[in-house]
Formats: sequence, structure tokens, C-alpha cells
Amino acid sequence: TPTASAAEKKSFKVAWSIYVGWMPWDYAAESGILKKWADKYGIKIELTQINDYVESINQYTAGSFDACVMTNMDMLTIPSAGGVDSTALIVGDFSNGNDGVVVKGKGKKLADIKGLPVNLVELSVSHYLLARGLETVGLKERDIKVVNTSDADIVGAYAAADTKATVTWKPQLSEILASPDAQLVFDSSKIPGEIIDLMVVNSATLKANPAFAKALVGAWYETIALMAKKDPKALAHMAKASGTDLAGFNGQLATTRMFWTPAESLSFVTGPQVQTTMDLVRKFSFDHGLLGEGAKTVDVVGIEFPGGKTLGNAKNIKMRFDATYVKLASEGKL
Amino acid sequence: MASVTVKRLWKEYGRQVVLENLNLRIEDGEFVTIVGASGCGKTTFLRLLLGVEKPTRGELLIDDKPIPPEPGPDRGIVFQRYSLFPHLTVTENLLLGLEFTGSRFLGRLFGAKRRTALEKANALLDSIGLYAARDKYPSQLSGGMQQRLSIAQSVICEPEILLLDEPFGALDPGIRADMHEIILRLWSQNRMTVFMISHDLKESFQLGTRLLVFDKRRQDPQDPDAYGATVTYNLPLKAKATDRLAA
Amino acid sequence: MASVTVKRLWKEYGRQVVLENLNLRIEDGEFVTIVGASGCGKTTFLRLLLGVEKPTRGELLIDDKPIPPEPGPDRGIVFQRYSLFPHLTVTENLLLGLEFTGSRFLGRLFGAKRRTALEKANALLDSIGLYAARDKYPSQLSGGMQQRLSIAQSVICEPEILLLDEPFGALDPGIRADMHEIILRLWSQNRMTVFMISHDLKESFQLGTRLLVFDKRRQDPQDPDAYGATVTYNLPLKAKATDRLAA
Amino acid sequence: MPRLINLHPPRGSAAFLAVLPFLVLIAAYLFGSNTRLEANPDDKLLPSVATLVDTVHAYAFEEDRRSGEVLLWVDTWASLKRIVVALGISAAIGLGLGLTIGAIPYIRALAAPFVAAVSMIPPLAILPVLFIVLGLGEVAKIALIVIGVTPVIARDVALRAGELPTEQLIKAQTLGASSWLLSTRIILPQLWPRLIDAVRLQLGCAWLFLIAAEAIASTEGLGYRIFLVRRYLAMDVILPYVFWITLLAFLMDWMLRIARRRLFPWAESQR
Amino acid sequence: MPRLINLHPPRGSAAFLAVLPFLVLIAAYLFGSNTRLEANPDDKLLPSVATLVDTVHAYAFEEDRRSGEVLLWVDTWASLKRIVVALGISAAIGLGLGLTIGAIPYIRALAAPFVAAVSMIPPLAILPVLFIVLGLGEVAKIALIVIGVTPVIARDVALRAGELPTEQLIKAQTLGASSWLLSTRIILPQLWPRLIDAVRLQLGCAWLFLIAAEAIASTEGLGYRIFLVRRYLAMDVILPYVFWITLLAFLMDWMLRIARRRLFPWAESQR
Ligand SMILES: Nc1ncnc2c1ncn2[C@@H]1O[C@H](COP(=O)(O)OP(=O)(O)OP(=O)(O)O)[C@@H](O)[C@H]1O
Ligand SMILES: Nc1ncnc2c1ncn2[C@@H]1O[C@H](COP(=O)(O)OP(=O)(O)OP(=O)(O)O)[C@@H](O)[C@H]1O
Ligand SMILES: [Mg+2]
Ligand SMILES: [Mg+2]
Repeated sequence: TPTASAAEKKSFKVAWSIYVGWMPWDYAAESGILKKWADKYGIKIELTQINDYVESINQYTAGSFDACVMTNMDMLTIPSAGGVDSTALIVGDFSNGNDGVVVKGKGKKLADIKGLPVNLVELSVSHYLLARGLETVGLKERDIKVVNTSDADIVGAYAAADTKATVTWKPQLSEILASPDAQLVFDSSKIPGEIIDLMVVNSATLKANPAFAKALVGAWYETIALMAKKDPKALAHMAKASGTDLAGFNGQLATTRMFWTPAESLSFVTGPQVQTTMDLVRKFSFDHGLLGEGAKTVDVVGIEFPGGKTLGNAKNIKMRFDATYVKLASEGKL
Repeated sequence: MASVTVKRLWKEYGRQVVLENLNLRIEDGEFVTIVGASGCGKTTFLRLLLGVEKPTRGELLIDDKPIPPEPGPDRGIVFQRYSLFPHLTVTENLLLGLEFTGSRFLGRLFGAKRRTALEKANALLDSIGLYAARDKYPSQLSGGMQQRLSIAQSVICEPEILLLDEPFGALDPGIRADMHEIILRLWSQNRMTVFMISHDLKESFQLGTRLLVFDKRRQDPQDPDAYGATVTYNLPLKAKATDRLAA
Repeated sequence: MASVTVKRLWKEYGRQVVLENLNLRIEDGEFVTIVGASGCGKTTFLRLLLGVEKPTRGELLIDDKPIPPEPGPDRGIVFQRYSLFPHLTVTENLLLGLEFTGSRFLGRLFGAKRRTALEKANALLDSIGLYAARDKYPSQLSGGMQQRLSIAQSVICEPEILLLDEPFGALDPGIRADMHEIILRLWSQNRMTVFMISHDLKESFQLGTRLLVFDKRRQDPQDPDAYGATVTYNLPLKAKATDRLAA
Repeated sequence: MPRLINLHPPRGSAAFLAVLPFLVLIAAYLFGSNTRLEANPDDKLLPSVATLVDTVHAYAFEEDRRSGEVLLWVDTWASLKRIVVALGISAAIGLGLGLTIGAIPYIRALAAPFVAAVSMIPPLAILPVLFIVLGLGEVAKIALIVIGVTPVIARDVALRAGELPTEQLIKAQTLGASSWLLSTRIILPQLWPRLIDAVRLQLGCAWLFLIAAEAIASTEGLGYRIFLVRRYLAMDVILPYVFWITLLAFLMDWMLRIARRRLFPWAESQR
Repeated sequence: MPRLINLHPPRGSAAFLAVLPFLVLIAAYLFGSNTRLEANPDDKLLPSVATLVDTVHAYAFEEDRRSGEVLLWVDTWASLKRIVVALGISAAIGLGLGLTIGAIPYIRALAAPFVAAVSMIPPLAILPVLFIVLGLGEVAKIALIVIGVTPVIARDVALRAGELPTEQLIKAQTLGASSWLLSTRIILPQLWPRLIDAVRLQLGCAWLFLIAAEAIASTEGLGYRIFLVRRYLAMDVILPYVFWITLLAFLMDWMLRIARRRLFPWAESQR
């Protein structure tokens, strides 16, 4: 249970799911980098792959894991809205074209989406991306019809004759774009820095066990440093583990804005954009009922940023961005 | 109205010989009664005549043509363990044969045809004492009632050959006499050929125009399955149908 | 060794009266034969004695105590439609009763006990002529063989009351005589009380110490279900068991 | 003291016994929920009764803010329509196939292995092919249930058709029945109650496929809602929905049982 | 000309008939694949035979660069272990429950409605709870199958237990059988072949649950692999895997049928 994890302890469980920005975790575990860092701090870290992304977050929220990877929006709406005080320990990357809106028919524009049914994972970052996209062309969500479609089936669903438009992320997006009639009309590179991929840790656990955070951060930056160097072994491993080949993996990586060094990451979280983004995200979430049936205002969940700034109810801070450990890493103090 | 010829017929189950070298000639319209020890192969012989078992060797001819390899409306049967249709009421069970032969496609009769059939069925029901139970399902009948219904069911279509496997086993003497009469009347009216297995010697003598006794000619005490039964006695009986009806 | 008392017993199915105001007193060790028209309620009476049907009104006492409301090893039964256990071979079917009473927990006998039981079973199988078929399953037996096995199965445990529903219907005269002898021997040895339904009047007179005739006292032609059957004759028969054995 | 096997609970205590395991389940839930909520009052996994009541009220009696519809009824209606149609189709095809497979040796040789093989294909794994052929609309959803459920019903029915005593079939032939009449007048009527049993056993599976189908591409339905709110672990919605689905399925089961008893009394008394 | 119902195909043509529908299916696939590939040579939905062969070769006979394992066998072994264990547990519990429900009225009153209700719960909808209670390891995967399959088997077995002729039960009691002996020596042995049938009918469902479980939390297994490549619409992997799963399930079905015939010859000859 969440409180049990508040005590100091020696072994930790981390959940991750397959996504280009999170593949380094798999390599860190496989290559021994993670164990090296854990040993350094005298702890054990067990990394578990969960194939169903939502399920991994649910498991984390329910207390089965001490940490889990997820996006900023899902962090707000699942663990934080669920009362599990969570901290974004590492901001690993943001989507810079990894998520996109596709309309069937070459040469179509985003405005052409009006009146069409749109297949996407409802209430996910795809939904958010679409909403942000619609704003840019002066449309409202009620101008289209959202059809909830599971991410695993979305490629197959796109092939169906009655599918007109879809929103999804890579690698599914790449598969869809490979079909001759697919037109990418909007993507996350138009809203850079709004869909952020995080390593989230239970705040209580973090507080009681700084060693855990240090080991994770240390392992992460060592691993992505290899990637930055285009280490063939590391990249080949990640490509294979995500079920594709090197070319496919590099294609995904190209539209992912990785923060290759602790310093890049640090400047992003401490900068102002995170706050504007989170404000947009929480409004979107509230409008769609994602903060819970009981949520009366957009402010129910408090969000804290580095430097003590907050959004929403400051008495109910459940979502935190913490730069302490990244800062340590950037200073080489780990 | 059919003659039956059996030529050098053998029937084996696995390595058990049940029937051994059977030779017979039964003329049109005979009433053959069959007796023999339990388990000697009488039912098996009827099943061969019915076409649901194949002889291991030898021939079985009806009107000098090979027997059709499947049951048909020319040969009626009453099983030792009476088998009725559990989903039909007494009347429906009885009507079934008329409906099958009267309506090749729907298997149901309507209007005047149905009324005629119903009259025939009701008359028969009355004569076997089941009129009062006509709307019951088989599971609600007593054993003897089921047996009577089963007999009525097979005679209503007036088959050319009627095969009866201990049809009167579960009947009391009064009803048994009634059933005798019904069978004999149908037999003399339609001149069908009847094969009846019975354990009651008196009944066999009284009803039949011919009595067959099934028995083993040889016995191997070490291996009781080695030899099969055959017809050891084949007695023509002299009584006329009309006489027997009166008896 | 049990007396049976029936007091003002009625049995109805829905609005059909089957048995009407039955009064009887049967002493220890009697051999009661029951005759009556088909469908008049004989089987129903046995089922009441067995404890699987409840009287609508009236009392049924064994040794002056109310009858247990469920079947038990004190009352053996042979059904009209013989029921064997399809998953057991002939020997296993026969052993079953001995195993049940000899091993309360496993229901199986081993070692010396099993050998003794097997000897008893084999002797019985031999006397009913089923020794050669001892390893067959019921579905591979002829009708008469199944019936013999069924009888053997219920007498092997030597119940105090034996209920027989037309036990010899499917048997030929020779085997029938053998079965008579087996039943009579067991009866005189163990002094059990026997109720036997039969359609053979001669057999009923020959075997029984008492003959019950079931019949309706009253008839309503408009509504045949309105009145039930009762015991119209209750004849003590004089013959002694030993005499009948010789007969 | 009669044998356990002969002891029938009187009506009143039968009802009590039937309710007992459900009470135990509820008690276990309440305990679990309490324990978790004490640790974290915002815990979503096992919501409190109060939360459940609020949510149920919101979903069952209040209009949704966004769509202006009462969600539970919209979802129920959408799902019920799909499952009833799908089960009807499955039962019809299953009966037809099962009957012919069970009755006609040539059809058995032709179709039995194929049906057995098809019944083993996990339909969810070949969804993309299904989409191409049937699109993403209602047809596809119904088809998924039909594909998942029909082969099993067909095999069950065929198994049962094969169990009819041969004496009956022989007897019917001696009464002049053709293969057609034998099938329609002897075998088919006796298969009806067995078909009902087969459908009853497949109800759970059918709902499973419905939920899976609604998870694929849809805008309403009980399964849709469950998958949607699973995104934010809204167990206060999921649990009542699961309960509601179970209740609906249970009612369907119960109605089928009653129908079986009413329509085919002979099948009951056969025992 | 005998009736259709009495015509049995000779051995050779029976085999031909059995293969026929599969041939038609293959032909349909080839046609569909060709048509689509002509329109778009990069189409992934229905890959050509050459592509399929290549992929199968890579998965079934070449060592994976990354792990040094041959993927298909690793997956097969992982999945088979899970499903065999789960089916074993389900059959055992299902038999026990079904037997007691079918035989003992008090247990029937207590458990039958509950089992019926549980069999209607869509297990996929309560997965989160399951995973939290049982963890994400092998236990949870096996449990999902067990939860999904057991109630249906139990109900099937109970239904069949209730169909045993009452005469048999009465007879056994007159032979001195207690409830215990009646259950173990009369009812149980006659339920074995029916249990096998019940398990056979549930094989498809069991694989479905296995795939669902593996798609959520697993790093090997046939369902996992399908899940993994599904987002790339790699039908050249999915189709062979589905075929392989179907074949495995079909073989299990076949072995169960053979076992039934060998172990319970009396149940065959009863017909
Ligand atoms: N379960 C039942 N439901 C309704 N009626 C029944 C039921 N069982 C028996 N009956 C009726 O009770 C009457 C007596 O049946 P029973 O089996 O006792 O007759 P019986 O004297 O044994 O006849 P038989 O000599 O033909 O076996 C019959 O009219 C039968 O229709
Ligand atoms: N399906 C079968 N498999 C093996 N043996 C069988 C089969 N059917 C019958 N038998 C054997 O064939 C023999 C003859 O059986 P059948 O039923 O013809 O005897 P029956 O003369 O009718 O006896 P009863 O008078 O007792 O009815 C018996 O020994 C029986 O065990
Ligand atoms: Mg016979
Ligand atoms: Mg009777």
C-alpha cells in the first residue's frame, strides 16, 4: 500500500512500458547499468515490463510499484487525481512529432476533419493533441465525432473503409502514414513540449529514499549518453525490444525530443513552459471529467513546480515536478 | 407381404461368434415366433433384419433382393427396451408414423388429413387403453403403458415386416390378450410377415405359424464365445389365424 | 426381516388419484406377489416402499416405525427398466454393493476382503450364467443378461426387504426357473420380506405366500383419473418355501 | 438422518443459502475498501459505498454534462441490442451447424474438424482482417461475438445430437422418416432445450466479446464506458458497470432457464 | 440409395472432406492477398506466402540476435506451461464444484447462483483488481484463465451430473452407498468423460484469456508476441502465430478426444 512505501527500504519496483522514449530503461536493466547504480547506493531495483500502458499506471497508482513511466497528462489524471502524491523525477523527452492527426485522402487539411468520425484513444494524449489542433483551425470538439479505439487496434482500424481520420502515436502513426492515402495534418511538433514523458516516483517513497532517486537518475543519464553516441549495441537492442528494426526505431527517435543531458532536462523543468502546459492539460482534463466525478473545479489537484510555484489547490499537492536530482546529476554529484 | 431368405449367415462381435451359419426361408405372411436362451442372439437376428447390423458373412434377402442396409417403413420394430420420443405426447408419438408417410416435407398433417389420422390414432389408443393418457409425455407413463404405446406406434403404419422383441414382457394377462388380438388382426388383414421374440412358450405356440428355436449346436467350456447359436428347431405350426384369434 | 404396515394410504399425481385408501399388514418374511392391470399403480406402490415417493396421505410403517424417507441397503430394488451402472463392467457392477457395505470410505475392497467378495460375486455370476460375460460393459449385454445382472446386484447384499418390479419379464423359461430358485433360496435363507410385481399369474401363485391384486373399486367413465386403485384381493397362499423350491 | 444427497433445503433457507456467498463477497469488499481508504482517502481501486452510490446516481439518473444523455441507459441499450442480436444469430447458426454435424455423417466429416479449428482461433488476434472485411460499425461488433460464440455452441449442440439414443433414430426410420423429417421432427425438437443450455453456458463469453468489441471502436456501450474510464482507474464507475453487466447476464440466464422449463416441460421430467 | 443420415463417407474421402474447407480458406486468403498486394505492394494486412515463409523461418528456426533464443519456441513453451497448468486447475475445481453442485442439494442452493453469477462476470473488466491482488507474475496470468474458465466448466459438469438417471442413484443407495460413496463411485466416474467434453469446449476461451493476460504483463509468450507486433500491423507474424495457436489448441482438443475414447470406452459405446 502507498503508506507502506513511505518507510525507508532496500528494494524497489519500477514499471515501464514499451515506447521509444522509455526504451533506455530496458537497456539499462539488460546491460547492467541499472544494477551498477543500484549497487552503488546499496539498494535493489526491479524493473518490470507491462505491455498495457494504462495498466502499468493503474498498477502504480494502486501501490504495486514505487515508480512508473508515464506522460504528464496521465500522471495528473491517474495517480495524482487518484490521491497518490507523485513526483516527476526525470523529464526524459517530449513528443516532437511522435503523435499526429491523420486524415484519409492525400492533400487534406486539418480543417477538413470537420464532421468526420475520428478514431483515437479517448481521453489520452491523442485526444489532447486533437483538441489543441482543433483550436488552431477554429473548430470545437463537437464539430467532429470521437470514436474510442484501442491503441493496439488502431492500425487495423485505419484500414477499414469507414475510418476517415485518426489520431495516434508512433509506432502506430508510422504504420498508418505508410499507407498511400494517409495525410498527416497536425502533429505534436506544432505544440512542442506539451506532451512530456516522465519517470514518476511515489513522493513518499522518494522522500524516505533519496538513494532510489539517485540510482534511477544516474542510470538514466548513463544510458541515454550511450544513445546520444549512437552506440550500435544499445540502439539495436532497443529497436528489437520495441518490436521493430533499427531504421524504424531511428524514425521514432527522430520525432522525439530527448533531453540528452541532465542540464537540458533541468532547464526545461525549471523553465516557464511546463507551467503553461500543465495549465492547459488540467483544463482539458477537467473539461473531460478526468479529475474524477467528484471534482467540482479545475483546482482540486494541486501541482507544484521547482522553486515552489503551484497551480491549483496548494493544500492538496499531489503532482510535483522535482529538479533536485537532475540538478545533482548535472553537477556530476551522483 | 415379403419373404425372407437367410443364407449361411454369420454374425460376430469382435472374436465372439453370436450367430453361426444360419439358413432359413420364411414365406410371405408367416408369423414367426422365436425362442431361445437369453443372450443367444435373438435380438441380434432382428437387428440384422432391420438393417442396423451387417452380417459378418452370408446373405439376407427380402423378396429375394438383398436387404436394404438401413431401416425403413417396410419393417416395423418394437424394441426390447421400448423407445418412445420423449418430446412428444402419447397422441403425437402415435401420429408420428402417419405424419411421416402422409407429409414428406413438413412431417405434419393438417385439416381433413389430420382429422382422419387422429381418428385412426384415437381408435388405436382406445383399443390399447391409453386414450385417457393421450396428453401425457412418455416419462409420465407406467412401464406397461409405454410398451403398449410402442407396439401401437409400430403397427399404425402397417409395415410389411413387423419385428417384435419381447413386446408383451411388461403386460398383465388381460392387456396381453388384447394386444395379441390387435397384432393378429393387423397381421391377418394386411398379410404382413411377423417376427416375434418371446419367452413365453405357450404364447409362441399360440400365435405363430412357425416357431424358431435359437441355440448353440456346439459348446466349448474353455471358450464360451467360440461358437454361436443357430436355428436348432424350425417347426411349422398348423393353426390358422382366425382360429388363433378366437383362442 | 421386517414387517410392513400400510394405513389409509393415498397417492396422487396432480389431480390424478393413483392409489386410494390402501390398508395392509405384511408380516416378517412374507413373499408378497402383486398383480394388477397395467398403469394401475403397482410400481408407484413399490416406489413408496422404497422411500423415493411420499404418500399424499396416510402412513407407511416398517417394523412399526415410519419408513425412512430415502432408499437404503435394507431395501433392495430391481427396476422395471433395469438400471445398471454403465461405467462398470459386469463384475464391478455386482461387486459394488459388497464394496459399499464393506468399505465405508473408499468404497473399494483390497486383498483378502476383495478375494472373498470376488468369490461370492463369481459364484453368483456363474449361477445366473453371466460368468463368461464378466468383463463386458452393460451396453454390450443382451436385455435378459442386463435383467439378470440387475437382480443379482440387488440380492448380493441380502436386504431385509426386496422389491422386484417385473424382474423376470425378459427371461426365457429356463433361466426364469433358475432365477426363481435363486430368489427363493435367498428368501428362505435370509428370511427377507419380498414384494414382487408380476404379470404371470402362475408365477405369482407359485412363488408367493401372499397375493395382492390391485384394482380400481370405482370407475368414472367421464373422468378416469378421479378414482385410484386399491388392494381388491389379499390372498394368503399356503405353500411352503421348501415345497416351492422343489416345484 | 437422511443422506446429504437427499436433503433438500426448505424454500426459505434455500434463498438464504443462495444469498450467503454474495454477502460474504460484499463483506470482503467493504473490508478491503475500508483498509485501503484509511491508508489513502483518495484511493480509487476499491471506492467506498458512498462514492459508489454517488457515481451510480450520476450515471444512472443524471444527464451527462457533455452529451446531455443519461449514460447508463444509453450504454445499456446499445450493448443489449448488440448482444441480443449477436446471440440470436449465433444460436441460429450454431443450431443449424450442430444439428447437421450431429445428424449427417457427410456433413460431420466435412465440417466438424473445421468448426473445431475455428472455435480455437482467438478472434481478437485477427481483428484487423475483420475490420477490412466488415468495417468498424455495428456489423463488426456483432460479428466478433458471433465468430467467438457460434463454433462453441455448434460443437456443444453437435455433441448433444450425437447423444440421442440410436433406438430413437432407428424407430423413426421404421416409421418412414426421411433424413429431413428425422432432423426436423425428431432431432431438432429434442435439441431446443439443449441449445438453450449451450447458449446459457456461452453468455459469459458473449459478454466478454461484446466488451472487447466495444473497446475497439465505439462511442457508447457498457464495454466502451469501462474501457474509457479505465484510463483513469475510475473503479467507482467500473465496478457498478461490471455488477450491472453481471446482473443483466444473470437475468438473461434466468430467463432462458425459465423459458426452457416452460417451453420444454418434457425435458425437465426426463431426469 | 440409403438416407443421407445413414451414409458414412469411406475413410479416404472423409479425410478429403475434412481438408476441403481448409483448402477453400487458403484459396480465399491467397486470392485476397494477391488482390491487395497488386493494389499496394507494401500492404501488410494479408502478406504473400513468400513473406510468411521468411518470417516463420526467422521466428521458428533462427536465433534471436538479442537474446540468442529461438522466439517461437520460447513463446510456445511459456504459453503452453501457463495454459496447461491453468486448465488443470480449472478442470479440478470445475469438477469438484460441478460434482457437489450437481449431487448435493444444499451445496446447489448455496453455490449454484453464485457460480452462475461469477461465470457472467467479464474477467477482463476487473483485471486491475486481479493484478493488484495477485501481482503481475505467472500467478495472475494463470488466475485469469482459471477465473474465466472454471465457472463455465463447473456449470457444464453440474448440468451433466443432474442428467444422470435417478434410477441409478436410487439403486446405488439401496446397495448401501452413502452420499460420499455415491459421489465418488457412481457420479464422479461418470462425469470424467463429460469433464473432458467441457474442457474441450472451453479451450478456445482459455486461449483467449491467456492472450489477454499476456498482452498486459509478460515478456514472452504467444500472446505477448502478437501484442508486441500488433502495433506495427505485422500480419506476417500475427497470422502464423494465430495459426500456430489454433493448431496447438486443436491438438489439445484432439488429444483430449483420444484420451476420452481410451480411458472411458463405456462412454463411447453408450450411444
Ligand atoms: N411422474 C408421474 N407424473 C404423472 N403421472 C405419473 C407419474 N408416474 C406415474 N404416473 C401415473 O401413475 C399411474 C400408475 O403408474 P405405475 O407406474 O405405478 O403403474 P404400474 O401399475 O406399475 O403399471 P405397469 O404394469 O404398466 O408398469 C399411471 O397412470 C401413470 O400415468
Ligand atoms: N454391441 C455389442 N458388442 C459386443 N457384444 C454384443 C453387443 N451386442 C450384443 N452383444 C453380445 O451378443 C450376444 C447376443 O445378444 P442378443 O442381444 O442378440 O441376445 P438375445 O438373444 O436377444 O438375449 P435376450 O433374450 O437376453 O434379450 C450377447 O452375448 C451379447 O453379449
Ligand atoms: Mg434380446
Ligand atoms: Mg410398473
